[in-house]
Amino acid sequence: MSMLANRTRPLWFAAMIHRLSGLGLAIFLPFHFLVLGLAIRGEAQLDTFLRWTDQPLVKFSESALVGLLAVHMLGGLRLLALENMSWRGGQAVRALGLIAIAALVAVYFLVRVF
Amino acid sequence: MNVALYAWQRATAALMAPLVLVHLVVIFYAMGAGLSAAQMLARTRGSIAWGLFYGVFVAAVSVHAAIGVRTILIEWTPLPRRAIDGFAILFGLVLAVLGLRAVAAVVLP
Amino acid sequence: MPIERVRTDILILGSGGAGLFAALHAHAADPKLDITVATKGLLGKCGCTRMVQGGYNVSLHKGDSIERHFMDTIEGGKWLPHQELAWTLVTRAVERVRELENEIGCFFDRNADGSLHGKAFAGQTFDRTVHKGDLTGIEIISRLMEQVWARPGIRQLEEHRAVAMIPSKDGASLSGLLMIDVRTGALKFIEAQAVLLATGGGPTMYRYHTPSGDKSMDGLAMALRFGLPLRDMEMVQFHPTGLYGGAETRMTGTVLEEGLRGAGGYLLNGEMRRFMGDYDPKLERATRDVVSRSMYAEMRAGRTTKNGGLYIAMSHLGPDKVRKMFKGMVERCDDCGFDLAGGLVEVVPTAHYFMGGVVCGVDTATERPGLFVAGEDASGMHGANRLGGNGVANSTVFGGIAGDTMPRWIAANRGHRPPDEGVLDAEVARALVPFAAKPGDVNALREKLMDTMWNDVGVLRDRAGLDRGLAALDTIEAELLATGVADGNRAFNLTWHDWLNLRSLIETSRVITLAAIQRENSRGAHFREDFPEPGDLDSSTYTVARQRGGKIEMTNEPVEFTIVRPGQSLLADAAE
Amino acid sequence: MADTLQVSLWRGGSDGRYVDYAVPARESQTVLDVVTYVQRHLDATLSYRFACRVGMCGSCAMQVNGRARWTCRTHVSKVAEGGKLTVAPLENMPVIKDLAADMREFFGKWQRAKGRFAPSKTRNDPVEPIDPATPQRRAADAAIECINCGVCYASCDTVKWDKDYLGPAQLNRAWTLVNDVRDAGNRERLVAVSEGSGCHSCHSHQSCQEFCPVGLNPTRSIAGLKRKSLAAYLKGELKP
Ligand SMILES: Cc1cc2nc3c(=O)[nH]c(=O)nc-3n(C[C@H](O)[C@H](O)[C@H](O)COP(=O)(O)OP(=O)(O)OC[C@H]3O[C@@H](n4cnc5c(N)ncnc54)[C@H](O)[C@@H]3O)c2cc1C
Ligand code: HEM
Ligand code: SF4
Ligand code: F3S
Ligand code: FES
Repeated sequence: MSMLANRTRPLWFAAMIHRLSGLGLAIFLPFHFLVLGLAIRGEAQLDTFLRWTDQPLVKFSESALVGLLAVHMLGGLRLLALENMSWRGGQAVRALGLIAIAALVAVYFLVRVF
Repeated sequence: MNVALYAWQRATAALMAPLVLVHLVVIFYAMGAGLSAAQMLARTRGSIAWGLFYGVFVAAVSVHAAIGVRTILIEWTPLPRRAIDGFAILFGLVLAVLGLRAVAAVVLP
Repeated sequence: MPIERVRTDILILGSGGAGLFAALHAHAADPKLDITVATKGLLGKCGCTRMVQGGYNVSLHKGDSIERHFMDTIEGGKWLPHQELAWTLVTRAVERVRELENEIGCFFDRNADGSLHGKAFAGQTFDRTVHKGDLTGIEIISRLMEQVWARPGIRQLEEHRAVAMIPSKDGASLSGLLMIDVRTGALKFIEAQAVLLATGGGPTMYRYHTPSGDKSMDGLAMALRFGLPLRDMEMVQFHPTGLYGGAETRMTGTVLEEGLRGAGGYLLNGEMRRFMGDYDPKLERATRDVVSRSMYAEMRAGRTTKNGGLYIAMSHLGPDKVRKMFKGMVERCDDCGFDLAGGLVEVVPTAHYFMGGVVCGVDTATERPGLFVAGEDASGMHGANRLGGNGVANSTVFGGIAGDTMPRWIAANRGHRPPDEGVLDAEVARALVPFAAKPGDVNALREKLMDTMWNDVGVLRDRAGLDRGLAALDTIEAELLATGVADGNRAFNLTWHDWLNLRSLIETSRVITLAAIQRENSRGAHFREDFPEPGDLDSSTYTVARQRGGKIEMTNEPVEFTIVRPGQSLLADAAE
Repeated sequence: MADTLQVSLWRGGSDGRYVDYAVPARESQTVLDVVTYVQRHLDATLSYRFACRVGMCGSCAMQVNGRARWTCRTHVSKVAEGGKLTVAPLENMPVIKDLAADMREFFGKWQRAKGRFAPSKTRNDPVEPIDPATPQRRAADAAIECINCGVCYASCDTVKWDKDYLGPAQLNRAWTLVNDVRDAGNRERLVAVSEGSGCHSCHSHQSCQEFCPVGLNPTRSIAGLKRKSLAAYLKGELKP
């Protein structure tokens, strides 16, 4: 079977990115909360943790998370607009633009943390 | 997904959009100002505003993500609907509990 | 061979406008009845009702009248229509369109004041054709289909092909139908208290033809074998502008809309000359039959394109304007690789509609108890020519009437009637004949048939050609019987069905030819070069063909002018 | 143009396989013609479906090089990549045999979406006057010319992933009826499309819109349904 053509379209990729980013956030969020919850036991531990986050690898993944959040939010806002405002064409261009913006935000974050 | 779940998912999404923006700004600000954990906590502890802000955020995200995960499991796994529903509720509750605990840690004096 | 046997109360053959309307009406009349719709393709997706582009004639508009619609129908039919049938058609169409709108859900186009829009259709004195854009058939059949799907009480046998009518044991009435389940290839006998024949005719034995691929005159071939009288069988309507894309594409023959000529399109021959002036002062705007004959004559004289067709040219009207006015047609041509707006598109006249069919009454009853007929399989409503827009009116009006009639008939004639087992066995064997012979090239025979009918029994006819055609049909039939289909897998075996289609087409082609020999004058769609005059209208006759003992008998019957006589008009009466 | 096409056709049921054929290329040749050639000249047992030949009946749709299309109106030159064609039965439907798919579930869902007119009048009433310029009539018109070919349905991954999902064509039809002021069934219709796996399950992938051969936009119709049913739900008019 040749590749299904509906899966080579920009808007299909946009949907996948939206889904995977949402899924990524959903998987990451419990850990994020867990870590913040540590603060209950005192600032010392939190500080150790925050020092741990100074490692480059952690910084990279944090940037990725910021990127995920940005791309998921922007993609979600696109969908909300598509569903609730009068019809507009050019959705593929919009989706790509928003993904690009999210990437910029993530890169900016990355630059700032280092 | 039915209309009720849809309503909740879209409403929480709409609600979270500004919250996420503020959250991102906060992170960038904190980073820019080079604040330590202690400095950050000093600003949040005892603040009703931040408590409300993150409390609402956590509540919204728990509902939103639970519904989202449910959809993904329905479409991408062969699990029975009832198992998926159970898991989604559980997932939402875990998120809410962990999230509120974190908010409490950050906000309670 | 033992075959599956099924019983139903009402069996409807075909899912065009006639079949689906019959199912809905019968179900409404008595929901307890077991109703089965059997159709050669998918329910509502096969047949020609879907393909209606122009629209539906009805006198619902201010300024129009039933009498006017009737007179247009009679005059268009060159005084050959059965007047009671034509009258029923035009009067009941009014109620049927309201039913389509109010109950079935068709959403026809409106005027700015909200009333139904009526568009102009050639050959009519009033703009009465109700439509939904230029895809009226899709709207009508999709809505009907939805209503049938919504009623689980109406059983569906999709991709079931009727192959023979089986008489009751006493031979007096119809017992049921022998069918093939196309998907499995299994034969099935369906016994029914009442049967509606609505398989939609379909003159697809011509080289160029418009109807859908599933139509192959099966209904009329079965009716002929069952001994029923067939009327007006010489009357094949040709549409002047069929798309021509060569012999090997199924696009060839499909209709390019009438409006292209109306809007000022030119017809050019192979020498790039606008030839219509040689035939008629109205040029391209002459009526369908005149333009078709002129094109046919031009082609016969060899003044064709190198592929063998003629050209239609629209670009002088401005390609952008053409693109806007005929969006659907331009896109269709473009999909197939032709530039209608800016270039030349090859066209040929193409067989479009079959006016002939089974003789029936205004209640759709045939001569044989238990058998009813409606739609393009029935005859008498149109006479020598069908008005554009009267085709779908005919199938929906009489389909609905059949649906009203059959439950009543069953109430008065209860019970199934066991079949004549001898005939059933013989018909089973007949359906399987191709598997006994050595496999051969079925398609080559189809090509031969199409050429024979096109050349010898086509748009222009004469005795010599018709005789030649008759002889050729015998040869083709003999060759077909000697040509087999490999008996590997009978499930969804299209080649087997092609073979059966071909047999139906050959048998009905013979009747067309005999009827064309019988009519020694020229009326409407039938043109005899050796008898070019229409003959005396007052003593008009119609042809009837009937098969008895393997031989076809032709007779002429006088047309009864029960409502209006040639020279009179209901409109004049109304004016007085 | 090469003078032969390399054609792979799906043969058999869902457990079938591709079989290769060489078909002569022609100037005027649709994918349906290619398939027909194989049946007429190379393998008489090949099964496929068509009726109208002109894009009106929606019987002939197949997967052509991975994309669902109407084959009667797809010129080979527009799709053959390097003279190669791969043709399979429509996705997301059971296979009957070879290139013919089973559309019963497709139409079953059409009914589940209440894709049928619910009359408020009878044949004895006059035809209802409707101003063609009203937004509702325009919205109905924009979505009405569906030929139920199943191309959108075969191209939608939500259909593939959620067996109960009503589907783009079905929801598109429901939307035309929601905008039909003559219709009396909209309360039930909105309930039907608001239940699980109804319009709210659509993720706006838009393959339906991009591939619909007659240029309809089911995505827009579905968005309309989402809005309409959400409003009804918030007003307490829906009890799903
Ligand atoms: C391109 C085109 C355009 C047209 N435009 C117009 C127009 O604008 N206005 C107008 O009034 N008329 C028009 N017509 C004519 C009109 O479409 C037909 O006259 C009318 O729809 C016939 O309806 P029907 O129900 O008798 O048959 P159909 O709608 O043709 O249905 C016949 C049914 O019988 C089935 N069938 C055939 N053989 C068998 C068998 N052996 N066993 C079981 N089922 C079988 C078929 O599959 C099909 O379901 C047009 C026709 C064509 C081809
Ligand atoms: C900032 C605000 C957010 C917005 C505007 C937003 C928007 C949306 C929307 C519109 C959907 C539906 C997508 C669809 O049906 O195809 C969705 C799905 C989802 N969201 Fe969010 N979201 C936001 C934040 C989040 C966060 C923080 C998480 C993670 C915890 C998350 C997790 C998910 C998941 C898992 C899905 C399911 C994805 C799918 O169905 O394909 N979202 N989001
Ligand atoms: S919406 Fe378009 S693609 Fe879908 S069934 Fe209708 S015509 Fe076909
Ligand atoms: S492709 Fe499917 S997901 Fe929605 S927009 Fe169309 S129905
Ligand atoms: S054969 Fe009817 S749409 Fe292609």
